[in-house]
Amino acid sequence: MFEKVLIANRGEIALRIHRACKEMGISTVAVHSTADADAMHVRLADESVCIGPPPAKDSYLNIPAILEAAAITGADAIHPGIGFMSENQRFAELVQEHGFTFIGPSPEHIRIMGDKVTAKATVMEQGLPTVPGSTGAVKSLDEAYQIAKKTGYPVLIKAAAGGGGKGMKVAQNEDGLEEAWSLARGEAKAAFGNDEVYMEKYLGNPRHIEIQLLGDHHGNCVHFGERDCSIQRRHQKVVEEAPSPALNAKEREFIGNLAAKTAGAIAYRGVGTMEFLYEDGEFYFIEMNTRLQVEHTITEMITGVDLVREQIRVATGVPLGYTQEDIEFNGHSIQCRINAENPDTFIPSPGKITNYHAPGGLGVRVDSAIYEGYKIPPNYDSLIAKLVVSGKNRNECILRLKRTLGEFVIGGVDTLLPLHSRIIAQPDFINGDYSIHWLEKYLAAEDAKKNAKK
Amino acid sequence: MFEKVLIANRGEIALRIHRACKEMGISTVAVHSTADADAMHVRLADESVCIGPPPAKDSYLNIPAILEAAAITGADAIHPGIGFMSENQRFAELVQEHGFTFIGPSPEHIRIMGDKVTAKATVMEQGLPTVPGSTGAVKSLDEAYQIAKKTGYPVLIKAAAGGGGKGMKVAQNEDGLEEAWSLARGEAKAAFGNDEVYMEKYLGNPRHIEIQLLGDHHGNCVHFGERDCSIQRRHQKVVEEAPSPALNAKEREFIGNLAAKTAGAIAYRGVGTMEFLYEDGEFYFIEMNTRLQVEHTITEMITGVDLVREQIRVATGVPLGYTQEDIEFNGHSIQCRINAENPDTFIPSPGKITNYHAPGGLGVRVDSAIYEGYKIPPNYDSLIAKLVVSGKNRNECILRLKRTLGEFVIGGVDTLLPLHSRIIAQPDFINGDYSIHWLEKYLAAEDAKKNAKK
Amino acid sequence: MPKFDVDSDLVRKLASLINETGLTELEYSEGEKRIRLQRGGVAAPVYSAGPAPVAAAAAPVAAAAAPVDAVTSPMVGTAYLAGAPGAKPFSTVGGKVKAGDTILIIEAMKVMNPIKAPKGGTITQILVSDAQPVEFGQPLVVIE
Amino acid sequence: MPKFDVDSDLVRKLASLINETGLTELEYSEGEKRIRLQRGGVAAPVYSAGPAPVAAAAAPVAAAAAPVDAVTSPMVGTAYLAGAPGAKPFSTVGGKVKAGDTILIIEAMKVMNPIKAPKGGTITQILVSDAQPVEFGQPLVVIE
Repeated sequence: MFEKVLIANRGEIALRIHRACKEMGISTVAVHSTADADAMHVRLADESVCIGPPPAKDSYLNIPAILEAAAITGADAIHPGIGFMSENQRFAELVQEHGFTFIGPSPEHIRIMGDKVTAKATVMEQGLPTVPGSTGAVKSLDEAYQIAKKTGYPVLIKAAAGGGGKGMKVAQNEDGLEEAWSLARGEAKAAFGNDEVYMEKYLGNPRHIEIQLLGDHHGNCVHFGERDCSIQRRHQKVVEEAPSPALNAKEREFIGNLAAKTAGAIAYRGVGTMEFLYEDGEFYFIEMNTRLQVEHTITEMITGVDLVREQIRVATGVPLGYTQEDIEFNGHSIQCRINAENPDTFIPSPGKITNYHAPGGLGVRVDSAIYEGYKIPPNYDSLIAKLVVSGKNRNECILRLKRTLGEFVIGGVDTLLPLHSRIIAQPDFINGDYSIHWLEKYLAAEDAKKNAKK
Repeated sequence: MFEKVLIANRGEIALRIHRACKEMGISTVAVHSTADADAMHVRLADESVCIGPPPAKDSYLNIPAILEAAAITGADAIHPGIGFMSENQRFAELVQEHGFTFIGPSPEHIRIMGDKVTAKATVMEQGLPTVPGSTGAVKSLDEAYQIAKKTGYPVLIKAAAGGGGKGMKVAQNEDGLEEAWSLARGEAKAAFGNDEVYMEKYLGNPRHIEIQLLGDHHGNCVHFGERDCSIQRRHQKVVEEAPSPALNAKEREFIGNLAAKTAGAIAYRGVGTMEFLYEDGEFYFIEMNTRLQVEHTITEMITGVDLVREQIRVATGVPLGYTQEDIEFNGHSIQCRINAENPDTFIPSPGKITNYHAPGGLGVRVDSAIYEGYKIPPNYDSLIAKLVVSGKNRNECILRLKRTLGEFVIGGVDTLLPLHSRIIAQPDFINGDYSIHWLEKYLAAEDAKKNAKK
Repeated sequence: MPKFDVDSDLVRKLASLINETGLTELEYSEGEKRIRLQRGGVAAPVYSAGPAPVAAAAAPVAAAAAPVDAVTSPMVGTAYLAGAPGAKPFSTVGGKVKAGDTILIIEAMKVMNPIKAPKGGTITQILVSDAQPVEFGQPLVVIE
Repeated sequence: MPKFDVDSDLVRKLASLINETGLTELEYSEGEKRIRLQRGGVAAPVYSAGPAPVAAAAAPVAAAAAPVDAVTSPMVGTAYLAGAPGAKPFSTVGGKVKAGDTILIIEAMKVMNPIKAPKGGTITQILVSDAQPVEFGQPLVVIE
C-alpha cells in the first residue's frame, strides 16, 4: 500500500481523495496555487506545497512543479483527480518515468480513449454499439455529405480531440452541413489546436446513460451499474441519478456486462466510465472517461462501495478480489451539482461565503470543500458542493431531496440551489421523463414566460 | 396521513422529526421556550409557538401549553420526541382526550413499561429472561437480605420508578447491603417522589445490548436488530454501534425474535426498545423504552429504514406492510454523541458556537441542530450533535470515524470530540472488547496517569 | 525624542475588552498618549436560514417590533377582548385602567384566564384582535 | 527635518499583536509619533480547522512572517546556496550584490535554475538553508 499520495487537484474532489486516503491510513500531500492557500484540502492535508500562481496553466497544469512537489515530499503516488491532468497521457507517462505511481489507467489507455475516433474504433471491435456515422475522421466536406446521406439528417459534427461541447455542431439538413462543418472545425482548432472532426447521426431525444467500470492490473473488470446524467445544460451535467428511471433490469445487465467485457478485453485498469446515448431501447457508445467522475458519488451510495478507495487499491497492483456477482444494488440516489452561478443567468458568482450550513440527517451526503468565510476564487470552475441524497426508492429519494434543498444555506454568492428546487418539482422530473434536451427546453420555456409577462 | 404534526421537543431530535415529516409531506409545528426562539427546528418548522420561559417545567413539560399550541395551530398529531413528555402516561392520555393522535404507544404500554417491576413481570410472562432478583418491590431490609442470599452478591438496588442512574446502588456483600438499601431509597424518593425499590443480581462485566422494535395497531411487530451501547459513563451512553461486535448471528436472531414476539404478545405499537444486559452468552432484560431512542440512527444506517417515518406511519393506524423477513442488515454503523461538555471533566459548556463545520463525504451522517453563531442555552441537556458513521464493515467504519472526527470543527464551546478520538483509538475499542464498565475504567486510568505525572 | 514605548499588555487588555464587549472600534487617549483599536468590520454572524421567512409568516405570532412596555401573554391560548361575544370590550385605546383591572381574557384548555393590568394608566395600543391565538410572551396591550 | 526612522521591530511587534489578538486595525500614538496598522481589507476569515496546525507544521513551508521585500522562489524545488557541495556560497548576510547576480540555485526536475538578484544592495537575510525544499512564492533572500 502507498504511504503517501500527492493529490494533484483542488476543490471538493481533492478533499474527496484526501478523505479516502485518510481512511486507508495514507498520508496526503496537497498541491495548490497561491489562490488556494486557504482551501480546505490544503488545511486538512498532512503536507502542502504551493506550486504556482492562480492561473491553472501555471499551477494545477504545471507538470514540472507537480512532479517536483512529489519529489521533495517523498510521495509514492499521484492522484490526478478530475479535469486538470487527469486525462493527460504525457503527465501519466512522466509520473511513471519519475518513479511515482499514477493512480489511473495506463498512458496508452488514456491515449486510446482520449481520441474519440480511436476510442470508437476500439470499442466497436469489442462489439459495443456506437452512433452510426464516420468510421474515423472526416477528411473533406464531400465526404461529410456522403456520410450524412447514409446515416440520415440531422447529423452532428464533433471535434476528434473535443470535450465539454466545444467543437460540436448540428446540421439539421443538407443546406446546413457546410456551415456546421466549418464552424465545428474552427472551434476545434481554437480549442484543441486540432481541427480533425468526425460525424455521426444526431439522435433527437436521447438520454445520457453511463456505466461505471473498475479494472485491475490482472484483466479483471466489473461494472457498478449505470448513472443517468441527462439533466444537462450546454453539455454540462446538472443533476445525476442512479439507477436510471428509464432502464429495466435486463437493459441494465446487458449494457453493464457489455461495457465491462469491453474494458476487460483491452485490459483497462482503474476506474473509468463509458458514456452512452440511449434512445428507443438502444445504446450508442459516445466516449470513455479514463478517470473518476464528479458523479461517482451516487454509484457509491447504491452499491456501498468506496470507488476512490478501490481506485487507489487497484493502483497498487492488487487484484480486485471480487466479481460482478458480489456487487449489489440498493435504493436510489440523486446528486445535485451546486455551482456558484446565478440560477437564472448561469453567470459565475465567485466571492466570499458569508453563511454556510449544509443539510444533515438520514440519507444525506454532502461533498464540499467550502466553509463559512471561504472565498471562492474566480480562477477555477464553479462547482462548490455536491448534494447527494439517497433513499430506499426513487420517490423517497426525491422527497428527501426536496427537504434537503430547503435546508441548504449558502450565503454571499449565487448558487444553483433555487434551480435545483425548481427542477425536482417538475412533473417530467418526478416521472423520470426527460432527455438530454429537457433542461434547456425547460429553461427556454421559463425565459419565454418571463418575457411574456414584461 | 396526518396533515400537521406538532413536535413537542427541542434540539436535534426535534429537527430529526421535522425532517421525517417534511419528507412525508406533513406540515410541522415547533413549540419552544423563549430560550429556543432562534433554534434550528423553530426556524425550519412551518409554524412555531412559544410555549413558555426557559425552565423545562414551564415550557417543554407544560402540558396545557403544548395542548393549547396544538389546538390553536390545528395539528392532527403530537410527536413527543425523546425525554420530556415522551414517556409520560398522563400526557399521552390527555393528547388523545383532546382529539389529537399521540405518536407513540398507548398510555397503558407507557404505564406498564414505565414501572420497572411491572415491566419485568410482564416480559417474564412472555418468556424473556431477566436478571435474577426480587420478583417485585422489596418491602423490607430483611427481605433484601433474603433475596441477596439467593441470587448471590454483588446485588443492585434500583428505584422502581427510576432512570438515568438515579436511585441505583450496588452492595458488594452482606455488610454493604444496609447502606445501599437506604441510599437507593433516599435517592429514589428525592428524584421520583417514590421510594419503592427492587433488587437484582449485579452482573460483573456485562454489555448493554438493546433491540429496536416496531409494532403496528394490528399486533404485527418486527425487530431491526441490536445496538451495542456499552460505552457509557454514569449510565449515559457515549458511543453506540450496530451490530454489536460481541453477538453472533444466532444470538442476534434469538434475542431479536424473542423481543419482537414479546412486544407483539402485548400488542405494543410504535417504536420501542428493549434493553438487555449481556454476559457470557446470556441476555437479561432490564427495561423497555417506549419511545424513539437517541441512537435509532445507527439502526437506520444498517437497515436502510427511516424509523421516524415508520413510527409516524404506524401511528396513523396503517399496518406495517412488511414482515421480519423483509428487514435486511448491511454494513456497520457507529454513533458518537457530541455533547457540549469538557472532554476531561464532563462539565457542561453552554455558550456561543463561534465555528461550526461538520464533516462530509461517503458514509457520514450528522444529526445536529446547531450552526455557526448559535448559542447553546444552559437550560437543557448537552447533546448538540450526533456523528453517525457507516461502512461496509466494522473496520472500514472505525477508519472512517477517525477521519471524520479529525474534520469536525465546533468552536467556542468544549465538546466531547477529543474524547471520542481517544476512545476509538483504544485497542479494546478496536477489538470490540468492552463492557458497560469499560469507559469509566479507562477514564479512571487516564486520570491516574495524569495525577502520577504531577 | 523619547523612544516609542508600546505597552503590549495595554493592547492585549483593550483587545480583550473589545472582544468581550462586542465593540468594533476603540480609541483611548491619555495626555499625549492615544490608542485606537478596531475589530471586524463585519457584524456578528447572522444565520439566514433559507426557509425561515415562510415559517415566520405562517406562525401565529404577531411579530412586528414588540413595544418595550407591553403587557405580554403569560400562556399560549386564544385572546378575547370582551367577556362574551358582542359584550363591551375590557380595553379601548385611549381608555383608563387601574392596576388589577381585567384588560382581556386568554382562553387556554377551555379555561378563561383574566389578564390584569400590572399598573394604572391609559391604554395606548391593543396589539391583538378578538379571538386571536397568542403564544407565550406575545405583547397584548400597552399601558402608558 | 529629521529623517523618517521606521522602527521595524516595532512594526513587527505590533503586527504580531494584531495577529495574536485578531484585530484588523491598530493605531498607536505618543507625542508626535503615531502608528496605525490595519490587517486585511475585510476581516480575514480565520478558519480554525481542527487538524490544520499539524498540516501547517508538516508542510515544507518556512512560514513565519514573510519579509515584505524578499526575493521569492519562482518554482517548487530544492534551494542550494552554493554551486557545488563545499563551494563558496553565492550569498552571505552582509554581502553586496548587483542586480543580475546569482544569489542561489533552485533545482527542479534535475535542472539547476540560478536565481538572480532583482536589484543591487546588501543581503540582510537568507531565509532558506542549503538543500532545503521550497515551494512557489516562498521568500528566499532579503536584499536592502
